[in-house]
Amino acid sequence: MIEFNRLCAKAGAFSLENIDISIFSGDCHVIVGPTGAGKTFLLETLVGLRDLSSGSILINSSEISSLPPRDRKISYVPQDTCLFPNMTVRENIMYGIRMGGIDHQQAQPLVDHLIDFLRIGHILERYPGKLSGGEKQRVALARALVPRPLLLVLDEPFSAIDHSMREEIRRLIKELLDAFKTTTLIVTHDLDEAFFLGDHISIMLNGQILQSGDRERMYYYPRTYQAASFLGIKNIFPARVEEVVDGSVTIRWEAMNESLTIPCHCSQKRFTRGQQVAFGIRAEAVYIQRPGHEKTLEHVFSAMVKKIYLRGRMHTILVETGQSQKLTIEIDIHDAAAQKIGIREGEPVRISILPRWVFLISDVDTATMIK
Amino acid sequence: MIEFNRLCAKAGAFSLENIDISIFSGDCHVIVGPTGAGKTFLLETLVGLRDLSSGSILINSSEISSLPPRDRKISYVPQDTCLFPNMTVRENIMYGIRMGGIDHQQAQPLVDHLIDFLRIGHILERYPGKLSGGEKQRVALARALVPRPLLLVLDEPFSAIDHSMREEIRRLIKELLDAFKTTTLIVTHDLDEAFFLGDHISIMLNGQILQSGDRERMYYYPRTYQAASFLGIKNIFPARVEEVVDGSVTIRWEAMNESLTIPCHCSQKRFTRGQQVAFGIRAEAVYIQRPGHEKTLEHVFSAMVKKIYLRGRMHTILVETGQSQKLTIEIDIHDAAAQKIGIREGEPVRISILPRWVFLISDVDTATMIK
Amino acid sequence: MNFKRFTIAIALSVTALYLVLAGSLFSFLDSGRVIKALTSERVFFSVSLSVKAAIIATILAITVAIPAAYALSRYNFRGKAVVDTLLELPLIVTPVALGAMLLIFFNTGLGASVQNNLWQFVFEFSGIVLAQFLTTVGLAIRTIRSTFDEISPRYEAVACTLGATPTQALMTITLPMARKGILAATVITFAKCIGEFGATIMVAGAMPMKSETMPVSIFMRLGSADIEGMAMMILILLAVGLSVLLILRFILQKKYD
Amino acid sequence: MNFKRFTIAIALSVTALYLVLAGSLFSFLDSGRVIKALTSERVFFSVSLSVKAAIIATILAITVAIPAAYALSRYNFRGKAVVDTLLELPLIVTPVALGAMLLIFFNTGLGASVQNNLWQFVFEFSGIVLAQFLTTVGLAIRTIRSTFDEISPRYEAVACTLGATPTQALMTITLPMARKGILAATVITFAKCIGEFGATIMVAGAMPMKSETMPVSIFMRLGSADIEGMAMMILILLAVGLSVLLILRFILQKKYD
Repeated sequence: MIEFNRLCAKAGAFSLENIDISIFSGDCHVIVGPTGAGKTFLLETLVGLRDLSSGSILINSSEISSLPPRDRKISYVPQDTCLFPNMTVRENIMYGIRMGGIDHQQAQPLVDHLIDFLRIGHILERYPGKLSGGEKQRVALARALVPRPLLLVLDEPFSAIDHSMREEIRRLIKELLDAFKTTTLIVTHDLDEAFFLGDHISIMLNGQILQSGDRERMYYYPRTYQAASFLGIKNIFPARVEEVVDGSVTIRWEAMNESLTIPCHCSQKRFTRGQQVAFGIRAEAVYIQRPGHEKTLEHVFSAMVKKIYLRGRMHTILVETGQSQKLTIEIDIHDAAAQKIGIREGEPVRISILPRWVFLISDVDTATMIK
Repeated sequence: MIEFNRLCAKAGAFSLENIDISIFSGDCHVIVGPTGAGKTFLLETLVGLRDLSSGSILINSSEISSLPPRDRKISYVPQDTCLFPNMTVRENIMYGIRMGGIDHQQAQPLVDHLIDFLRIGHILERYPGKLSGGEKQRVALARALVPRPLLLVLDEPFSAIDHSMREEIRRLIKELLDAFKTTTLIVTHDLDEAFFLGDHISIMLNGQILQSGDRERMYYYPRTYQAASFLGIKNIFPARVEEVVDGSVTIRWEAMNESLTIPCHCSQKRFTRGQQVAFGIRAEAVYIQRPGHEKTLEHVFSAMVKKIYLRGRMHTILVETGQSQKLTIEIDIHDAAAQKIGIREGEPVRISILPRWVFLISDVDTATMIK
Repeated sequence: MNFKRFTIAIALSVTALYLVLAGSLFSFLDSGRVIKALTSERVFFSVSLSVKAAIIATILAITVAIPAAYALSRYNFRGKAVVDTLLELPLIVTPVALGAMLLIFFNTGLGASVQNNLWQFVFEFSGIVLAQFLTTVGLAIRTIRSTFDEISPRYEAVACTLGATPTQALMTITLPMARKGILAATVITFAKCIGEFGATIMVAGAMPMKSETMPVSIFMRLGSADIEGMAMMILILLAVGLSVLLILRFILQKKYD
Repeated sequence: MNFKRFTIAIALSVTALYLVLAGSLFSFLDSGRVIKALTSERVFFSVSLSVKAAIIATILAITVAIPAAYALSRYNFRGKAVVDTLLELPLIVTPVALGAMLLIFFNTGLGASVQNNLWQFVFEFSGIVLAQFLTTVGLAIRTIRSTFDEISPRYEAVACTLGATPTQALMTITLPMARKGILAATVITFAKCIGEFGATIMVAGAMPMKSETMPVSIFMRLGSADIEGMAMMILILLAVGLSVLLILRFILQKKYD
C-alpha cells in the first residue's frame, strides 16, 4: 500500500495542501483534475524530483520521502514519455537493468514477456524519434516495468497519442495492469480515461484532493458541489432535510413540491432535520417516460422540452419544469430511445427521478453557491 | 452555397487531392479527420493563404480562388484564435469594421448583439493575454462575425479550451450558429464535436475526402472500411450478397450461418448477387437480451462474455460468438442496463442485431483488409 | 551532490575572474583624477564621437534590418540561402577583416569614384559610421528576424480576412507585436556599435580628436601608457554594457506579461 | 506585392554590399603573388599561431563552459543572477576594454606576482590564449546553456527513477543529447578565437613573428600598406568563416532527423 499522509509542498505561489491518498496494492488509482490542479507537481514530489515541506509518503509503511529517486522503487512515465533519444528502443528498455545492477539473465523472461505483451518486438532496434505516439507510450511502459517497481506512475499517458489510437492504447494499458497487477497511479485531466482505468479515483483541484473513492461511488455520488461540477453534473438543486431515519434521508424539494427518500449508502455524512442541503443527479440517471409505457409512478414530473443537443449516440435534452419556480433539468438519452419516444423541442414530456441515483451535498456554503 | 470542386493543392510532400465538398447556406459543415489529414491546409487554401494547383472554390456560384483574402468574405478563426495581443478585446472585435470600411453606426447593433450573446461585455477593455481559453474563443467568434461573412471558418475551436469548459463553449457555439444562421465550416479531429455541431459531416484522411453526408447517415452508415474504422467501428465482418431486391439487400453471414436482409436506404450503391462484401454495425446498436425479456426473435445469437471494460455510464463488452469460426463482437451498453442484466466475464449471453442499423461496404479491397 | 557543487564552483570561478579584472581598475583611479579626466576635452570628444556615430549607425542598421528581416522571415525568394549565409558571415568573420575589405574597396576604381564623387569615408566620421553599420547590420537582421519568426503569420492572415491589406496587417498587427524584439535589437546594436574597434581603426585610423572613439581611445592610450585614462574609458564602457544588459532584461521580461 | 518586393530588395541590397566588398579583394590578387604569399614564412607563422592559440583557447573555454552552463541551466544558487549578468558582459563590452583590463590587472601587485611567479602573459603566446579565452568563454557558456535548457530535466529524472545516479544520468542521457549543441558551441568559439583582435593586440601587442595572429597581421599590414598581404589574410579568414557556417548548418540540420 502507498500512502500520502497530509503531504504539503510548495513551488512558487502554488502549493499542495494536506494531500491524503491511499493506493491499495495491485490497484489502479487515478487522480483526475483540470490543468493547473497540481497533478504533475504531486507526481514529482512522489518520484523525488521535488521536496515536500511536511507530511509523509509511505510505501508498505516505510517512509520514502527522504530517499533519493533511485532508491524509491517507483517507475515514472512523464507526459511526453521521455524516451532517451540517443538510445534504441531495446537500450531504453534495458536501461533500468543496466543502471539498477539487476541480473541480466534473471530479468530476461520479464523483458521478453513485456516486449511480447506490448507488441514492440518489431521496433526494438529503432530510435524513439521514429516512433508514433502510441509506440512511444508502449516502449515507455516496458522500460518502466522492467525493474519491477513497487509503484508505476503515469502522467497523462494518452495526451501525446493520436485520437484515433487512444482507445486501443487505453485497452492495452488496462489489460497490462490486469495482467501484471502492478500498483499504479495515473494522473489525467480526462474523466473518460479516469473512469475507464481507475479502480479508485481521486478528484484534485487547486492543490487539494476533493474526494477519493471507488469508481462507481465517485461516478454517481460526489460529496461536494465542486466535485459534482467537475464531474460535469449540471442537475444540482437546493432542498431541506425533512427526516433522518436509519438507512435513509428524506428531503423536501420545494421547487417541485415533492419529497424524496434517499438511501443513506450514498453519503456517510450526518444530516439533521431542517438542514439546508443540496442534491444532485446525473443527466443520464433522469428518465424520460415513454407515453403509455410509464414504469414508475413515484417522482414523475411534467416538463417541457426546451432544447435538444444531438450527439452521436447520446443526446442531451434540456427540459423545463417546476411548480413554484422554474427549473432546468438536463437529461442524457440514447439516440435509439429518443427516436422511440419521439422527443421534440417545445413539446411536453414526463420525466422521473429514481432516489437511488440521487446524491446529497451537505455543506451549506455549496448550497448557497447553487443560486 | 459554398463548393469545392475537384480542388488540388500541394505543400512539400503533402497534397490535397480532388476535394469535393458542398456546404449549404445556413448549415454547419464539419470536416473531421486525424492529425495530418490536411484539414488546416484545406482551410488555408479556402481563406487564401495558400494557392490551389487546380480545381475551384465557388461561393454562391462565383469563383473566389483568385481573389485576395480580404475580398473573399470569409472569416477565419485559427486554432489558437490569433486575437491581436496589442489590442483590447473591443479593438479586436472592431478590427473588421475599421479595416473593412464598414459604417460604424450601421454595424453597432450587430456588435452589441454579439457581445451580449457571447457574454463578453465585462472583458471588452482587457487584453487577450489576460483571457482564458474559452473567453478567447468567444472574442474570436465575435470578431469573425462582425463583418457579416458569407462563411465562417473555425479551425479546432475547442483545442485551446480547458476540458471542463468545453461542453459550455460547444453549446454556446451551437446556439450561436442556430441563432445567426451563418454558414459555417469547422474542422476538428474529435468525433464527439463533429457529431455535436455538424449538420453535415465530411471525413478527411490523407488529403482526401472519404465521405460526406448528413450527420445521422455518417454516424450509422459509413460507406468505406476506412471511414468506418475512423468512426471507431470495430464490428466489421465479411459476407456475401445473396439477393438484391427493390429496397433491400440480403447478405449471407457465413461465420454465423445467418442471412440478414438490410434495408437499402443505408447505401446508394448497387450490389450484385454473389458479390463479396463486408458489413458493419456500431457497438451500441448490438443489443444484449435480458433473460426472460427477449424482444426480438430474429438474428439472436448465443455468445460468451470475454471482457468487460467499465467506463462511466457506458461499458464496452467484448463477446465471442460464431458457428463455423470464432468472432469477437463489441457491444456498448448503458451502465444501468448492464447492472439490470447482470453481465459477468466468462458467462453466456444472448445478443441480437437489428438489420436497420447495419451498413454495407462494397469495395472488395476493403473486404480483404478485414482479414 | 558533489557534482552539483563542482559545476557551481566552476561557474562562480569564471565570474570571479571577471570580477578581479574589473576590480583592478579601481587601483588606478583616485577621485581627483577621475573628475579631471571626466571633464577633459579629449575624453568628452571620445564619448560624444562614439555616441554620435553609434546612434547614426544604429538607426541605419535597424531601418535596413526591419524590412530585410521581414523578407527573410516571411517570403521565399531566389537566392535566399545565399543571402542567409552572407548575412551571417559578418557575425563570424573578425571586424578587422571587414574594415580591411572596406579599405581595399575604396582602393579600387569603383571605391575611389564613390569617395571622390559621393562621399568621403576613409579617415572620416562617415567611415566610422559605415564600419559600425557593416559590422552590426547582420546581427540586427538576425535578431529582428527571430522576432518575426516567433510571430505566427496567421495573425496577418486573420487581419487580411477581416479586410486589411498586407501592408495594413503588418503595420497594425505584426510591427506592434514585434515592438519589444525590435527595441531589444536596437539596444544590442547600439552596444555593439559603441564597442566596435577592429573595423573602425582600419577605416578611420587612430587620430586624436578625429577618429578617437572610446575603444580606439583605449588602444591609443596604450601607446602613451596612460593607464588612468584607459581605466576611465573602460569604466564608461562597462557602465554602458551593464546598462544595456539591464535594459534588455527589463524589455524582455516585460514581454511575457 | 509591392511591399513584398521592397523588403526582398532591401535584403538583397545588403547582401550585395558584402559581395562587392568581397569581390574587390580579387582585384588585388594575382596567382603568382598568391602562391608566393601563401608559402611565405610570415603568413604561415600567422596562420599557425592563430590556429594553435584558438585550439587551446577553445578547449579551455568549452571545458569550463560545460559544467558552468550545466550549473546555470539546472541549479538555483546564491548569486546566480550576478553570475548570469557578469557572464553576459563580455558579450556586450568591446574586447579592447577586456584586453585593457587584463593589462591593468597585470600592472597591479596581484597581477605582477602572477606574472613573476606563475606564468608570463603580457606579450606572450599565453597572453593571446588568455585574451581569446576571456572574450569567448561567456559566449560558449551561453550557447551550451541554451542547449541544456532545451533538454527537459525530466529525462534525467526518469533515468534516476530507473536506478541511475545523477552523474550517471548526466553522462548517459544529457551529455549525449547535448552533443550537437556542444559541437556547435565549439565551432563558434573556435571561429571567434580565430577572429579575436581587440583583446589580443592589447595583451600581446603587434610584434612580427611573435604575436602576429591573422587579425593582428591584417592591422600590421595596414601600417606597411601591404594590400596584397591584407587581401590574402582576409580571404583565409573569410574561408574559415564560411566553413564554420557550413559546418554549423550541417550540425544543426542533423539535429532534427
